[in-house]
Amino acid sequence: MVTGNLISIGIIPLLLTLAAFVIPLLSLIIKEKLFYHMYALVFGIIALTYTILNFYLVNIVYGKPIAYFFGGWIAPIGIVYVVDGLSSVLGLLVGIDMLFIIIYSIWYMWREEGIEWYYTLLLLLEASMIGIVYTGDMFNLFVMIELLAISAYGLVAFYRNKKEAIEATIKYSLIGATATTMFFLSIVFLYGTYGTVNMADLAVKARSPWICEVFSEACKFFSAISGTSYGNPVLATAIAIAFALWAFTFKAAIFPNHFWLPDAHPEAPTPVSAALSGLVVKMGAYATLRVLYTVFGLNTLIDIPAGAGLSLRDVLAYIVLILGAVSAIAGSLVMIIQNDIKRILAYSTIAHLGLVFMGIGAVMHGSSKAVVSAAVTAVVFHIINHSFGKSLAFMVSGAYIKATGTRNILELRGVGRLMPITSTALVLSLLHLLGVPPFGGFFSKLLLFNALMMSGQIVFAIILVLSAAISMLGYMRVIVNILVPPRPSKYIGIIREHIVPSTLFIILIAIITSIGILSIVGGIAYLENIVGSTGWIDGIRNYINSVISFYASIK
Amino acid sequence: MEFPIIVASVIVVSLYVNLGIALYGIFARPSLVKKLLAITILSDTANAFAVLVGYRWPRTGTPQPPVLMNTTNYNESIKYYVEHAVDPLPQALVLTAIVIGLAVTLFIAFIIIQYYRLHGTVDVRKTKALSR
Amino acid sequence: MINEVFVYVGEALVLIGVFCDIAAAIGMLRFPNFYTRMHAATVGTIGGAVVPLIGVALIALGCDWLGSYRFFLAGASIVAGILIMLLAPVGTHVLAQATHKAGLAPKKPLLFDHLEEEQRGGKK
Amino acid sequence: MKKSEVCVIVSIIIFIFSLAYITSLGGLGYLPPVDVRKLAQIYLSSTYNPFEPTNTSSGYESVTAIVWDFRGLDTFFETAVFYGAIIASIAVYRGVSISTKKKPIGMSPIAKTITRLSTVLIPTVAASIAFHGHLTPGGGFQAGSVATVVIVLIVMVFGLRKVILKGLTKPKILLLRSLGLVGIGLTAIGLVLAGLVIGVNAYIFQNQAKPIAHISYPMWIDDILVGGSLLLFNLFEFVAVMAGFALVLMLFSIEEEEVRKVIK
Amino acid sequence: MIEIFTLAFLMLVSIASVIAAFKAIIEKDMVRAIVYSAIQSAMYALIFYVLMAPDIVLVYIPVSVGITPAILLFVTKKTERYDGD
Amino acid sequence: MSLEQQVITFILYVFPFYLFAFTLYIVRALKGPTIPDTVLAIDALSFDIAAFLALLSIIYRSPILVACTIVLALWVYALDIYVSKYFTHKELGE
Repeated sequence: MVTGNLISIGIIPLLLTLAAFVIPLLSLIIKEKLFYHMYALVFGIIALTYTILNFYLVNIVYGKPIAYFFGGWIAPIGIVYVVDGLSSVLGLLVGIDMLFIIIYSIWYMWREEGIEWYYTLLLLLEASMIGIVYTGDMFNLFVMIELLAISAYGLVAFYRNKKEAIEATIKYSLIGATATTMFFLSIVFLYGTYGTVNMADLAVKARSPWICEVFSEACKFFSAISGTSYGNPVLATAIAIAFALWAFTFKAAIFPNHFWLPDAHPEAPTPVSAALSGLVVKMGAYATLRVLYTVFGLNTLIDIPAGAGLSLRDVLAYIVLILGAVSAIAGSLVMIIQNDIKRILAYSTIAHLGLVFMGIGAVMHGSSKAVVSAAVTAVVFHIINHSFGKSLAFMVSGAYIKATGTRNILELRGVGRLMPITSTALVLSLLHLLGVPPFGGFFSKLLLFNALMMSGQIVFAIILVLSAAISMLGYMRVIVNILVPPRPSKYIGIIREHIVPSTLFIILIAIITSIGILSIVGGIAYLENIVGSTGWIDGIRNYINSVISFYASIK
Repeated sequence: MEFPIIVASVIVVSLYVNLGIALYGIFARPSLVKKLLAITILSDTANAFAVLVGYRWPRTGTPQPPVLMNTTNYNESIKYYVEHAVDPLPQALVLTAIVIGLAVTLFIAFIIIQYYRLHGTVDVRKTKALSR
Repeated sequence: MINEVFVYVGEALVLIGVFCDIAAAIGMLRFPNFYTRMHAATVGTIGGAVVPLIGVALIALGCDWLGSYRFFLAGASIVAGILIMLLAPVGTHVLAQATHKAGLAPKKPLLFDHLEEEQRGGKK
Repeated sequence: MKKSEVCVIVSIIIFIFSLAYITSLGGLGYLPPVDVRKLAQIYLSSTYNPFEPTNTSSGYESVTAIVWDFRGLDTFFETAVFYGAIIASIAVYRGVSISTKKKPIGMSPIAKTITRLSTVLIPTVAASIAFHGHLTPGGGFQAGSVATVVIVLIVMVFGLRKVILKGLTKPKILLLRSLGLVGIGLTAIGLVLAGLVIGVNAYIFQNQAKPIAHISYPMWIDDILVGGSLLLFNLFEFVAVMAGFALVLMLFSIEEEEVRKVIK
Repeated sequence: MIEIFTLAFLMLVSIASVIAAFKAIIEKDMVRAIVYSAIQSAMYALIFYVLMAPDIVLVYIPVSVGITPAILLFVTKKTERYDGD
Repeated sequence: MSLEQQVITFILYVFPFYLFAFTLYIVRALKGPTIPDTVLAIDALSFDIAAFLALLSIIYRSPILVACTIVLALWVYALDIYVSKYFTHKELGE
């Protein structure tokens, strides 16, 4: 295979989008609903296959980041997809989780009207998420975020006759459009000063005086193509990061921009809630990680001390930490007083994303490789754990809702006793989210705690524990209400468990348990081996190398 | 000829003021339709800003749109072209951004109509009062 | 030689256009109500846009320094002129009709409304 | 004026001032510069270069070249965003159909006559914009949105039902749109498929041959510059955008009574 | 000489766009606001034209002068004409 | 004086008159007591701008800029149609 032409990277989002493009044509010929379910399933499996293949290629065959150059153009001229350890892990996560969600949709949306449009949007959602994770270009990131946004809006508004759903969509889409416009402005500022929108190029330009000693080849290569920076890059970088963080914290539902999430996530169809909470909000965290580490990470312009001994980087780190801490505390506090089961899970998402952002803040403070790699690993591991746990929790709540028709936990009293597999899944997933030892959630929280302690943020480490403690009350309330009371007489004999969701629940329980077991026997070390260096010098060097190696192979 | 700094600053400041006006419309006006209008103004302003960043003022002659017009003597004409044409990349980005903005506007418009069907009003304050 | 003729005729047309334009603009600003401003708008569109566009087409035909693209310019100007000549009166008509029908603009200095009279009479 | 409004206004004013201050300190360099950025110079000089066939994009127009060749992926997904918005709107309106029992009303006869005339003129203009997309300003999206004026005018002047009675129904437009989109997708991966058949290395969104991918769309046909995939992309995009707008405007112009039969 | 007039034109247009945008946001009558936003869009189109972006003008005029007001008018017709108090 | 210089000088002298007219139109469009007034002013303004843009494209020596005039003329007509349909009919799509 020629370098830079690993088609398995470039084809996935394109293939899924094409699959979505074909559906209206098919809808004119085929009216059978079963066909569309199977169609989505087939493409979910194809996407999973490709993401597994990419994971295998990056981490086992090559052992370094790999890239795909669209149109055969070298990097800052054309668009490039770069898959490093972090991208491959998150891509795999998207592939696996979306396959589960499609299978769950087949059961949950079986009789729904307009199923072909539902699957069109779901395929676009998957395509956009894989695109976000794999892309190596800022403007392409913007386009993919918009694609993610528009398909998410469409899916949230799917129950068009529900007042709350439409109101949630309005909130979500109006502020979302504003946030993404701000991200566009941030790209304009970046292009205005650096003269490029490629991430690897930006990473080199932002480190210009430093990297030219360490890594002169990349410096020479990029300055030959896109020149040097113009004007005052420090100020432009500051404003660009501010705008970009606005958009990313909106996507990730971090504190000042969190208010759409508790409305939007519960009102969507349950499989979509699982996708939104499990994956879509993670994309904001991923983008933040990518921009704040790979592009503007260590030894960049933002490290220059601005005044009072603080550099811009410290300020950003504290902002991210404080926003994360406020979300973590507020999410878990509000969770306690809710009665709607899906709303409880939505607030729990806010709390967990707050923890993830605290981890991101910890990496920004990291000054040695051990700290940075531990923190990145903790963040990624927590993202993985929360993704599976929250998907499972939402799917379980969907099973209850489908059986009883209500979302209020006070009306669901005792229903859990009628559905043993579902209830087991509920308890285990909530314990996993809470962070109880045998499951993965415990280890990721432990890692986050360690990372915060290592980077010297003891206050925030305490906040992490506090948030977990508060959220325990909320989770316990769900379990106590659904499981402890006697069986409700009106549901006896009516409710039964279906084969598809039960199988799915068992698989997911196996996954969350095995994550926990694997992390004891060395899984964390393996994950750290893959993603740990993302924020450190050698990871960034590998990333840049993969982009410029294509040029060498042409010569 | 130098590009007068006063003109550049007037344009930049007017674009920033428009940005502020649009943000005010989004956050402070009660009507959803007005918010949608403000969003279109906001994205238009961002686009205008991008095009301004791509503008240039060549040393001799006037700037030229990024379209190659004369290819009779290739080497000379491409030299003239590179020396006079404005930056095409922001224009391409803006083209993409305009379409995306339009798509989002279309969708939000549909949702606002649906909102009116369900709630009977597009005023955010009134629906808040209703839900309490 | 032919170039000069084209350019001079074109410039004359553009001058007519400029005069119409200024007159129409002053009229738009000074006339008292919507219906009278419509007169000014007519001058502004036909005299101020169609005529100069034809003038521009002629000038462009005379400008041989523009290369072969000048025919494109002339053609596009002529097409634009024809389009404006077709569309502008219809636009004004439609607007006037709507204004009259919905009573959007006050008819203050107006003494006698023939159209309304006719429509009322026609209905009865 | 309420307290919250004052807060909003004050924060916005601070926002504007900080932005303007940063720009004045050179946050964007000198505006506007004398020379374009170096990347832009590369784009400009390699847009059309017959002497270096592996480093060119085969069109006179740099913006179209960037949009469909250098950064084709962006535009593909931008089309996908537009498609997603339309699909989401159709999903909101699922099950709504238009009865053709009532007669269309329309506007005055003068407007009808002129609109009938312009329905011939405008598509011609639009088609020329689309076909010359790689030579002069314009391209698929521009042409599509110019052609939309015809649809808007017809819907407004003659009424929606007239359009449907003429035979332009929703499934047909959906078909047209999907064909355009699939055409874009197939053009994007066309050379990859061709490369698989004849065993040559090729890239997605490749237009002209590259140093390690010796396969390309035709640049010239009979001394006419066709610009390889640019022309194909422009044509398909034209069809897709026009059909998409037609669909959206049709959905918008369905009357409330008809919609309320199905939706709440 | 010609540059001076072009720049004066640019300044006039940008100031007019600010006034139009302001009136569009402040106005209580939605139809009026839409018309003002159409003025603002036309002014932006002129800015794009003077900044040598014919591609953008070709796409921006249909979208912002043509389609967006149409959509907003559809929305206004189907909902409420006056916003606020 | 060559023909080229002569044309450019002529356009230069025409320029301020156009700017003056535009200013008056814009004042009317922003002031316009009723909606039809505003729309009418936009109409006249845009058609005149179309002619003006054609003149400008001669000065800039880039004839391709002229395609914009057609588009501007078309869409302003559409704006008239929208507004009048809005005021005369119950539904815009009737």
